[in-house]
Amino acid sequence: MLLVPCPNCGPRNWSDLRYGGESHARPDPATATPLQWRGYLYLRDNPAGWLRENWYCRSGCRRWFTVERNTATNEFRDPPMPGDKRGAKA
Amino acid sequence: MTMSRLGTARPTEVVDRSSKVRFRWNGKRFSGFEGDTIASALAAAGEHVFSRSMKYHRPRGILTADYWDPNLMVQVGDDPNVRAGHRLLEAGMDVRAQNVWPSLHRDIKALNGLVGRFLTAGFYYKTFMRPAWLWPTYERVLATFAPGGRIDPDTPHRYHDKRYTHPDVVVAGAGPAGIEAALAASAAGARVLLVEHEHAVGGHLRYSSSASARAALAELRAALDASDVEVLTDSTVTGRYEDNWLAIVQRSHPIAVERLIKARAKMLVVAPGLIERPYVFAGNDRPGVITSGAARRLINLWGVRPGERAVVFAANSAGDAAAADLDRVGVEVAAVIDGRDHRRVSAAQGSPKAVEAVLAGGSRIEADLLVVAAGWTAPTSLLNMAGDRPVYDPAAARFFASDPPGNVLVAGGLAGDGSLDELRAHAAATGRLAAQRAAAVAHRLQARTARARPAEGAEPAWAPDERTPLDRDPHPELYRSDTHGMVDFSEDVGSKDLVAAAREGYDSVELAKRYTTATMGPSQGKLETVNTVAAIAEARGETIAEVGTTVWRPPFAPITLGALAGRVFEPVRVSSIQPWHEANGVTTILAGQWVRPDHYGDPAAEVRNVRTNVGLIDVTPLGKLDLRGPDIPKLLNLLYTNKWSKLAVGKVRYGMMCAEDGVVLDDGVTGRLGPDHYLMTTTSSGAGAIWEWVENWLQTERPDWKVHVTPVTTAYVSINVAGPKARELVGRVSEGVDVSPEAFAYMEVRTATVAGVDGCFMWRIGFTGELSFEIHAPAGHGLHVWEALMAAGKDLGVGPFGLEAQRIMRLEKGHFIVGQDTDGLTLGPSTGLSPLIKLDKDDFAGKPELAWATERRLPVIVAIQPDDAGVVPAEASQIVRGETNEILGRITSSRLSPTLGRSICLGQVEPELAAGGTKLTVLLTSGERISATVMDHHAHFDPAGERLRG
Amino acid sequence: MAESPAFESPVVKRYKAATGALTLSDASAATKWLVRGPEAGAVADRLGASFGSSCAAEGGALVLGSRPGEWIVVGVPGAVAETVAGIDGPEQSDFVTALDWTHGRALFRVTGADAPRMLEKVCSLDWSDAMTPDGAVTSASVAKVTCDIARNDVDAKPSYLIFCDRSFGQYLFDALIDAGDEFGLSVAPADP
Amino acid sequence: MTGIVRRLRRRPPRYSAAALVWRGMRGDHWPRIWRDTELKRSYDAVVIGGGVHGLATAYYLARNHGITDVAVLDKAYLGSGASGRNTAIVRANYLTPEGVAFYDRSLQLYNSMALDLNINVMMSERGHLTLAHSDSSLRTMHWRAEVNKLQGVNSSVIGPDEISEIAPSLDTSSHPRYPILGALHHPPGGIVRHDAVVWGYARAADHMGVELHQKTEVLDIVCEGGEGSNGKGAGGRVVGVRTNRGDISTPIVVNCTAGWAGLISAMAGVRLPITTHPLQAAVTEPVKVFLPTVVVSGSLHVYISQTDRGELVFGAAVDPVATYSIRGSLEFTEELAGHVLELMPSVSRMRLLRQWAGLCDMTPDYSPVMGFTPVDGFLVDVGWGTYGFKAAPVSGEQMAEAVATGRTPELISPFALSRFDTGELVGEKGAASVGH
Repeated sequence: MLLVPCPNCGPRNWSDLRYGGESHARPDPATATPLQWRGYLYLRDNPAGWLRENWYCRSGCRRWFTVERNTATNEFRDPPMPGDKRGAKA
Repeated sequence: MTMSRLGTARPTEVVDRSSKVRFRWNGKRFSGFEGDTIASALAAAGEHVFSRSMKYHRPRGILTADYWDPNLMVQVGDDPNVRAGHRLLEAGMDVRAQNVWPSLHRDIKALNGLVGRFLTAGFYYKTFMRPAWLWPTYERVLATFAPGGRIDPDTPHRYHDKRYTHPDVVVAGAGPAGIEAALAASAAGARVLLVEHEHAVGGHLRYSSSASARAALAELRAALDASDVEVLTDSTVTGRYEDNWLAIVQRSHPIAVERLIKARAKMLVVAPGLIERPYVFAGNDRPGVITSGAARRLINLWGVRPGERAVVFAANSAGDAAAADLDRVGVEVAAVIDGRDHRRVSAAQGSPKAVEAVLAGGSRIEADLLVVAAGWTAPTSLLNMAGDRPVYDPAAARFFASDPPGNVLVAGGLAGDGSLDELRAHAAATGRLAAQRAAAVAHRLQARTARARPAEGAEPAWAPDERTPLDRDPHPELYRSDTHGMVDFSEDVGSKDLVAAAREGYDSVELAKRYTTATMGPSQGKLETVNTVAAIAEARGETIAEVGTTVWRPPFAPITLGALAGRVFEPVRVSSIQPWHEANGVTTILAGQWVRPDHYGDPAAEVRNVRTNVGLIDVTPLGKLDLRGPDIPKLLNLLYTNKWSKLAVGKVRYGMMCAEDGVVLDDGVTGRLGPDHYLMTTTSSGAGAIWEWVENWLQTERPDWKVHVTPVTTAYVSINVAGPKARELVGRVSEGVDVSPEAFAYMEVRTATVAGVDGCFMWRIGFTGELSFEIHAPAGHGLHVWEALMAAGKDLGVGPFGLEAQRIMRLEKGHFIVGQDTDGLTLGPSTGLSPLIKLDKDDFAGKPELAWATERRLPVIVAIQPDDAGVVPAEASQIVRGETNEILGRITSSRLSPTLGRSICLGQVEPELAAGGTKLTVLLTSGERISATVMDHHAHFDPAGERLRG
Repeated sequence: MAESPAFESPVVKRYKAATGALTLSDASAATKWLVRGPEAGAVADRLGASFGSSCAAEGGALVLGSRPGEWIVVGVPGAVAETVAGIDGPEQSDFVTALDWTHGRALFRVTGADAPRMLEKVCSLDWSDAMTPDGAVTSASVAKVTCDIARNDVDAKPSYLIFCDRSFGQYLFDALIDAGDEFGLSVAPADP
Repeated sequence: MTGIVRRLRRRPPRYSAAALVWRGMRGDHWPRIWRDTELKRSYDAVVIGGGVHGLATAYYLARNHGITDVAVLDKAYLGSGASGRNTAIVRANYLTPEGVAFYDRSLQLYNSMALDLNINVMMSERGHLTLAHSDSSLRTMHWRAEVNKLQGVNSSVIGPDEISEIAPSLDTSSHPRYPILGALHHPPGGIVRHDAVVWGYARAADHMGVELHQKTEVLDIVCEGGEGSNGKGAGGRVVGVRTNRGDISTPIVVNCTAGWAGLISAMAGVRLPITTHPLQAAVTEPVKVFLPTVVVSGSLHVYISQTDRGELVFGAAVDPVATYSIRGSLEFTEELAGHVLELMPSVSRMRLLRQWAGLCDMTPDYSPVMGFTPVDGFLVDVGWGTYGFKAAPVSGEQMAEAVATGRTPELISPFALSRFDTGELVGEKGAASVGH
């Protein structure tokens, strides 16, 4: 069970939070072209590496926050808990 | 071989010879002693065949005499695949052999062995293709070969509660190293959980004949008893997941059948010892060929003489110890073949109860027991799960950890070799290191967690690993002799199969595993994984290190589904009025987590009563958000498609929410209770999601806005009073509000005292299309308010109505339901509410898509009436083009209207069919096609809304 | 105006009286207010409990720092009223709101030496003294229901106040009884 | 047209019972199932990803279009990704007409596969039950049944009594938290031996001259003329592929890499509407066969089948957190077990033997992304989410046609990447939250 570093509650089991996905800016709806808007809706970088992403501490403080996580290893740049180097595969 | 109970007890024995335990084996009466495993009791009683192999139905006897013994899977009552080498005997047990037909000793499928050379690995991929129509028959025959026990359809899901724990250090394995590590960590101040797979701590010391080993064990046990270490026996650390999240299966618990313990360990010490590996040679799976560990366990733990005359193949000191034990209890040791001198066993053969050992070179030795000590498998499973890739050391002939994460440490035989003292010293250092590191983790956790006791001082440094590494004893690399034999005993896969698979091109470990199914069976590689790799390496002409290993996947030890499931927590919500519903003949329906009244016997009568008198419905699950603050209009303008800036105090407005892709998300009414105080309602099913949606906008996009949102869904009971006599009824029970149409108009909200309960508010809206007052009363008085309304309206004909009646009435009125009449692609304009989509607002959720949607050809929600008033097309009936199969839409809601006496529907249709009067063809589920007409209005009943506004 | 009727608890089933050392009681009738405002400022100073901790207010109400910038005030009506009186008044320069949440939340108390072990069966948090000392406040999933939890020891025995949505009250009460069964849990009379 | 010459030259050793007996008696070994060849410097087409999709694409390029100068590259071994990790369920009972037509074609190809490829893929047409636990899911089942019937696909909604007859181990009483109110019954659905499909396509493609290169990792895709950096991106064209075994020139690259699809597409400068999520599965120890059909519950996020070896195979919905890490989780098995016991309480004493995970390339509308991209010569067959295995044959067939003709075949036109520019998404999401 992955521990997600909530800035308020401390590390929490990921199942206590809602995953909000890749953090990306909302284009200005007044000026956005269809391609820009649909890029915001649908296209994702989906990197195998560091990703800025949003989480909602659903069972705890009920705050949205943004963290960086390495999607290849699930390590948080928070800094990580001591000693928790991870392998990507099992 | 003939096994029997020794005449005199061994000093290490765990059986209580004074306590007899009776049980049944294949229907016959047997007995053993308290402390016996099923297998030891049967062995002591002279049984030598315990199961039949999967494919060839070869007879199988004891191999390792422990949990991992693949030949000792039995059925105990309704419990299939019980490990007879581990499960303790209990009085009255009904034990049966599995995978035998018709019986253990006369198994007809053993004939498969005769055609074995045609049944090479993967043979089924190459045949049974023609004729194609016969394949289902072949398949049924193949399925009869499925091994394993039987499921009893009446087995209930018994008590299996789980628990969490947060120890500083978990030590997996309570052999001497594990105990020593646990003691050292505990002495250093850590909270330690020591988990032992066997029924008692001590590891190999338990079945060692040496006096010094017994003394060491006594000393360790005494120290453990005196310590604060929590010890779990008959339990296995079976999984290591992210952040040292450990799955521990506790097989013997005073109450639970089997308990899953989920431990968040700050440090994990892996000390499972080593698993003895079988040696591959012809006949290595015959009854009477056993590992040295099995021989020593049988003799020293259960006082069982494993045979009369033994040949011992010893490549290490465990083999020597087995030879000495055999000799000690009077088994004639005919020969010790020393594997360290390049001598090899080549085959085992002979009559069923004899084992004739054939040595490389051809000499033969008559015996009834062949004890094999050919080497070890390092159970690196937990290390694999921690992301480590163990590496093979050819000099020691086993795998070792390469670079596990810092919160996982290794001790005992998995870490290296040495004298007992050396191993204990290394383990103690490991325990101290674990405690030091756990303290650093604990400090960090306390510092980061608001509720925790403040961490004292600076965070301790991450202790470096300064342990002196253990030596590695040289060991001959013994995998296969000069003959072919069994590799995977569970799956009946031999070395020949693996070599053939590699030659055929399945030459990576993973491909060969998949093709032959080696390591895929119940033993999951415990005994066979290294021999599998070795066979492939040999076929490829490479070393084991070059071929690499296979990945051990969780769980390490199998765990029952019952334990994994535990008690299934499925929260349900009920309104305060539920006791009344239950006392009044309700039929409930589960809607999401809510238990709701569906009807009270006759929904059509409930509809008629609402249309003629007055009815009450409990709509408590309606989502309710209390909004406070000066910026609420801005928030509402952002969330809803329509405008909110000018909503006056005391007014209520309907709104629709769309997601950023323009898809309809939710709808409901919001009322203004005070200058900076609003109540928003959402659909019942959307309540939780919309709250998160609102918080997301406020926290991430508009953090500067002053709005506080509080979910108050269950703070109020919500009662809709609907019907022509609703005003009369509400007027009778309320104080502080003028309910006359002049003073309290449609789409207005008032606060009131209802039935003596202060702090209620009510608004005039309704889903049913009737004159309605929706009363929201503090939940702690909800039942009282409901009962007061019921009592006060007796003469008015008041009655309850449920969801079904409401669904009928809303359909009569043509109100769509988000998620039923809309779907995951329904954009705002499809609902027919385009006038409520105000594209001249600056910004709102989904605005760009809704603007562009005006250019798109979208399906439209319309009211539909079948031309035959008596036919109600099932919901999801398709609307098609004439007699073709072209789909033009579908019926999304349908009911027989008690009010109109005819069938009524809502549906989604292509835009060219949306005009009133358009004729449609509806395909009924029966296959019949009927005609239907699109209506001018969504409302089938009272389209002008006169009743509602009355 | 008529006399307000009695408070109806979400726990409607009846249970045998308490006998053991581990007890569960229903305190849903307690008055509960929710106060929100800046995490630091006049309101925070007045209420005195920072996020994650609790304190007793002068009038006897208990103040829980339930979330950053969010407090639950719980107790008998008069005490709570004293604590929250005027707290969101117009004289406040900060944006502060307060609402009566009495009817929205069920409230239970679990007390006894085995209470942490019982909670270990239904909640994944660490209930050790270091991580959840007396006075600690947190929110977490209990038997799959999101709850606010405050440790509030009684007579030096671990004791926990557990708040949940009122509609989950009966479900959670029963789930706690099940979890406590192996420790001999019994149901004590409703908490005043 | 060297491919055709090669096809005539190589004759596959037939698989049959007679051949088994013959070789068994003579003690002959079977020849290698596919060749081990050197990587050439140039190919007419390169397929990235040696799973069922990539191999099927290569096979149909050779078989249907005579294009045999094709290399299939895989960074590990063939079938090492989702192809060997899925739960091998096949069915055609989708929700949208375009989905139904597409998967129905796939099912047809599965049914004839054993004879087409001369390998027994053990297609087990055992029927498929999708359980409904609520009125709304029952409504969706009716919807799917109606659309299926209009497309000529055998599906119908059945009640608890019929469900009990088909699968007596299911608890159809009214007391579970999630009572079984009905089910969508789809008799043509079933399970297939997934590895055999991989090996069958690989063997047949190899026999026609296609080269299969394992342990060959693509490091970059070389483009020119595009608007992005290094000539990548819209308006450009593919000229080659860099691998850990050297560079290859090729005008055609087909991306069949499932969970890694976004990374490979990024090498050509193409951004996709895809996030990568693990999908977990697990298997129990074997017991005697008792479950004759595939059972799925969308509300409980679980699907169950029993193999001919007696193991129960379980799958679930994808993990909600995007990641490329495929370490299984404990919470998956806990939830799974809870849901399985809700449906079949009697299996509580069965033991979980092994769990694993694969990577899924999830799209916003639970439908694939197939065909051409803004980069000329770079085609995608991605976004398969949790249902790639059941679509493999038809995807290979259609992608091969797209490569060979340069046009998008009608069957896959609803799945074009361009739909995310116009917002015309496919409506499969409603039915596919658990797409098995």
